[in-house]
Amino acid sequence: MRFSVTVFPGSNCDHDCEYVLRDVEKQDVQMIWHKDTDLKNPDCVVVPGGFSYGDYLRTGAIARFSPVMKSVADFAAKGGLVIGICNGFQILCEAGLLPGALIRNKGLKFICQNVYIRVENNQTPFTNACKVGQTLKIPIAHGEGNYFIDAEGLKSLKDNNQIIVRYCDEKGNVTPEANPNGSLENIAGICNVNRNVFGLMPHPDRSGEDILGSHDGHLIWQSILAAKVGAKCAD
Amino acid sequence: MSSSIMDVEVTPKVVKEHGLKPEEYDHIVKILGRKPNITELGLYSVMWSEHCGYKHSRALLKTLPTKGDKVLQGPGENAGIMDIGEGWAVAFKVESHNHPSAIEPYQGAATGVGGILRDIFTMGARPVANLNSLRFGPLTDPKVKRLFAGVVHGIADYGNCMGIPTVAGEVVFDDSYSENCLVNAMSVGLLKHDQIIRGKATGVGNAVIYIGATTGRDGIHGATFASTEITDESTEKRSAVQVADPFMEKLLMEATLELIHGDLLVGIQDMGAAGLTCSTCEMASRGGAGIEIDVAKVPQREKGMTPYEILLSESQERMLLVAKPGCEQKVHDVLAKWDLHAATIGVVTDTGRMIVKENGKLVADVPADSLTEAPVYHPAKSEPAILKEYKKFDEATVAVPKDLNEVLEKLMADPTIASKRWVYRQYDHMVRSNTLIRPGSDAAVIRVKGTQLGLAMTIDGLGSYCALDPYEGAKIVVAEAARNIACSGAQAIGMTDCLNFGNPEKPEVYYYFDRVIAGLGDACRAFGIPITGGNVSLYNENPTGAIDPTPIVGMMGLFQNVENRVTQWFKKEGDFIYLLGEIGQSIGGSRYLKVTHGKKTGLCPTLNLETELKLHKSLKALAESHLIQSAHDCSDGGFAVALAESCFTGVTHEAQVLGATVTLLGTGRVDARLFGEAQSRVIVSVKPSDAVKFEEIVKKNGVPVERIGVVGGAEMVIGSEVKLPVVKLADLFFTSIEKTMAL
Amino acid sequence: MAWHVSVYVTLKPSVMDPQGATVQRALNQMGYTHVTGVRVGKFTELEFDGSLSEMDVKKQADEICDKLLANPNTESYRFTVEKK
Amino acid sequence: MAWHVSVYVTLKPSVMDPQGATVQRALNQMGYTHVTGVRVGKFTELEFDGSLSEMDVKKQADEICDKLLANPNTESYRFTVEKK
Ligand SMILES: Nc1ncnc2c1ncn2[C@@H]1O[C@H](COP(=O)(O)OP(=O)(O)O)[C@@H](O)[C@H]1O
Ligand SMILES: [Mg+2]
Repeated sequence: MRFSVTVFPGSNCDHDCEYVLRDVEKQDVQMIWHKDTDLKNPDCVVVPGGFSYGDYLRTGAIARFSPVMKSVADFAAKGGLVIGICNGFQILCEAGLLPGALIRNKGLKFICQNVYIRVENNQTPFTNACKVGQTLKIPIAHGEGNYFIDAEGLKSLKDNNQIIVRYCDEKGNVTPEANPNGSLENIAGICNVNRNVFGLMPHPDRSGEDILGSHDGHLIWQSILAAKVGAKCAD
Repeated sequence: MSSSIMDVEVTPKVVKEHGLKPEEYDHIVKILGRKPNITELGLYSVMWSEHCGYKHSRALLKTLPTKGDKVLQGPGENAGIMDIGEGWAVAFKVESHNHPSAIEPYQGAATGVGGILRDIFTMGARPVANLNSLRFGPLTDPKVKRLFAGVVHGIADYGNCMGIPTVAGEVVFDDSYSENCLVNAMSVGLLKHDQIIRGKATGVGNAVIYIGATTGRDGIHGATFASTEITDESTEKRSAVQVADPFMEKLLMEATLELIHGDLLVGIQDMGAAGLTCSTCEMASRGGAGIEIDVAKVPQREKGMTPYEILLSESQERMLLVAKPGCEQKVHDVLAKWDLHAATIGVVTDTGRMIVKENGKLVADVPADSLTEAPVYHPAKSEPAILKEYKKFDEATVAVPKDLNEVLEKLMADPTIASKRWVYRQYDHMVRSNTLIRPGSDAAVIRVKGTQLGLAMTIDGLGSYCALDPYEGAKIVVAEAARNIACSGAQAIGMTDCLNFGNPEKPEVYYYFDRVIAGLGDACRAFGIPITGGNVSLYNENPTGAIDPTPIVGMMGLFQNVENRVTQWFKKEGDFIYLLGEIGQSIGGSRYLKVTHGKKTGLCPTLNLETELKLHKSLKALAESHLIQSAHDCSDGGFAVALAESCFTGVTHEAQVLGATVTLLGTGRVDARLFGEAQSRVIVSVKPSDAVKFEEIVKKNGVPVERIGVVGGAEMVIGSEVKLPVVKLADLFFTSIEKTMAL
Repeated sequence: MAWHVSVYVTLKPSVMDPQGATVQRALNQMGYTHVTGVRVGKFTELEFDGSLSEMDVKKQADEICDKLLANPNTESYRFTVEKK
Repeated sequence: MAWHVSVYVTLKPSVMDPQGATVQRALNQMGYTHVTGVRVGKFTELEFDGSLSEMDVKKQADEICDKLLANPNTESYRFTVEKK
């Protein structure tokens, strides 16, 4: 499969995404500079984590105006698969490709640690290799991962089954203690109505190999590889 | 406008304000064959400050061992570089940012990280890991809490934003640092041998190019400031605070690496202390050339800046580079790609002089070498009387506490001993997906992608030992760092150090300095570890006294095969527990003596270098033959604390807790055996099926070894002295700092 | 002549403000017990050159706030324009 | 009755503002070429209960700004008090 990873000034998990896709998952990967508009015909676009534009002003706020994001939006509108990880999730929300916003962590501090997330919906191109209720151990590393959406938005997320992963404990219980950042209803990742755009705060790019302490992120990549492009979009 | 400062007359008072001694001024007059103007005086003042010129330390630093087969670049450059095989090399260095952090903790610490990162990537290396060593007063003081929080936040924000994992560090809280906190930052970078570049200017006519942030009035006199004691006046003298801009630095890093790896440069140097002045004269001097620049061409942030201010500004995130002939345009293209400012501000000459003009008008003309060769002093030294007092301390006057469980609980929660999870959870320690051993174990380990190689790293300091016995203390610092590397299974290959002391012009301080350097040197020679670079921070003093002499040691270890790495945590119920080394007999200088009895005195532990080296060798052999499940050295808090720390993993949300039951070896004071800090001791766990082979290897290496117990259960039991639920110990250990900081 | 625009961005009342809550707790602990609420927002100053009309400045400032300075999901904004 | 205090914290002019500079660059690139300067500061709203006099509110607000909301090394502040 062919992946395009966007690179903004200040992206820093672009390298991790490139590595896990090329060297671990053995896929075709190209890096797309933010000033370019040609996505080079990918099957899936990855908007990686990091600190685009230093996260100055507000995470993801400036990056969404990069020329490349217009192309990403067009690609998504046509049903192309887009995954945003951490800062990538924030950018997708800012760009309006996903609903809601990510605000400052409840504890105000940056948090880097492993967390568990529970798969709430596996009928997506990003989670089809998982079972509903399955827990994944994946690291987080963010200061602004506190998912917020207004009541109406939340209802529509639920009505459309767009909540894909939630923070949980090791056994899969979604509890307040297992919520690292204050996210509404422990939301860790959501997709759009069409199921082809996915954003999550945890890092599957840092958990694709045993040597790193967890390979659960591999299930996300495997799902994407298994999804026949566009096929699952009609679910 | 700018003529006003240019006209300032150089009087003895002005000379003094610039921190220069009358004889130094006379020397300058001799060098120039005339009186310097105010701008030239400014140049000498910053370059001959302790911070840049190492006036009071250079003579002793020369005695340190710096050579070795693997050393590709020793001291004298922005960072040391060592060969790690397969065409790869590692660049590393530690540096202090103590004074700026004391005044503005967030920005001071952040710019400290920025500075050390620039040192690494200017060598052509991509930074892959950061470490830090911190010292504060007691954490009960609200002022200290703010300082600690600000410093950690600054380090976190900078490294996180740059995308460089902060993988290890250490934090000590002690009265001696109440008025002078220490913030030492270390960075580690990877590069290929053929990517090494140095900070030199060569090739007459080559363009000298300025890149990065614009120049403002921030930090003017920072270097001189870092070389004097903190007084109320110095708070006045400070100009605008340096503000960290990690985003700019990230761009600068990517652009710089692209320039270097594209082979477009002759040399490059970052602008750190003493800014443009330092980078210009050092590059010229290293290249045996001259440089001529025009300050009017320097991108400026503020209006009406004088040449003096432009030359001395310490605005952050700037670099100076010399392009290869014909590459100037390509350099500008790369910089434009990264949206960075760039300006050609001068040329390389063959005059050996640093010539500064402003719009073509000469403002300074001095021999470049004379700036980089500050006078060398050999200050007087005298042994502090207090050292003899310490030695007279009689341990018998300290009663052995009845409840040793209670003592252990108190030690586990002591902020110096307790887990620093509150700190490292704020650091992205996983970015770049190389971190195989995260913070919390004796040494952090990262892999080198595409190879079997791995790097172990640690940073350590023991000011309280050095205060009691500077020579022995310094040896122990090196030994402890090397031991942490050995526990991880790696081979220590090189070291960097930051020497934090008081005012060296005071004979007692200089005595400590002298003895510490002797100790560091002897230990490194015994272990065959070269020192490839470092930093000196003197004048860490305030009206109530100097800090404990605090050498901080950053140690690099190498794995030929990173699969051999070992962590400090017990792995499996039923594994045997062994103690390598001998149980202690003394409580002198221990954290226990301080925490439980309020005393900082006694004989500091002693260290036998040969014994220590044998220990390291056997640990490496054991790791390579996969015969140990875990290894953890006994340091702060002694045997009991080390055993407890082996019972729980440091990783949040997967806290694996495994109890242990062991016998307490030895005879004599039970508190000394539990909490004393005798050296060269490591607790390991071993699969029962490996026990025979394990014992063989250890004995062959001549290391004392004793099987003391077994892993398992919910409690930690030491003889009849200690018996506590492991979850209770873990809770005290992990939440102590969190709870204090939440108040 | 130039235009000075002061932009005030505040969190919508329905959005939790952890920073404000922390500041309030700190203040109460420091003895400022009469402080009953704290909200932290942003204050941004924009300079426009004098070649634009006041109306254009207002129009552009509004766009800038809407697109960049505030996130409509969580924040509201207002601004004032002055001649300098 | 209650008091509403609006606090404006800005960076001192001599202090570099990387955030502002980055926002300005972004705005210029987005086509807002008349924007010649951006400074990002903080806007904090404090509520005081009505039991204090206006003078006391002013006194406390001033202390709070000085001690907590602004960093005297790098920032200046001003505030306004309103009855609500
Ligand atoms: N400031 C810090 N930053 C990152 N990691 C830290 C920091 N302080 C302590 N740690 C980590 O906590 C663990 C324990 O530190 P320390 O007690 O100093 O270990 P040791 O005694 O083995 O040197 C180590 O893994 C260390 O890297
Ligand atoms: Mg250790």
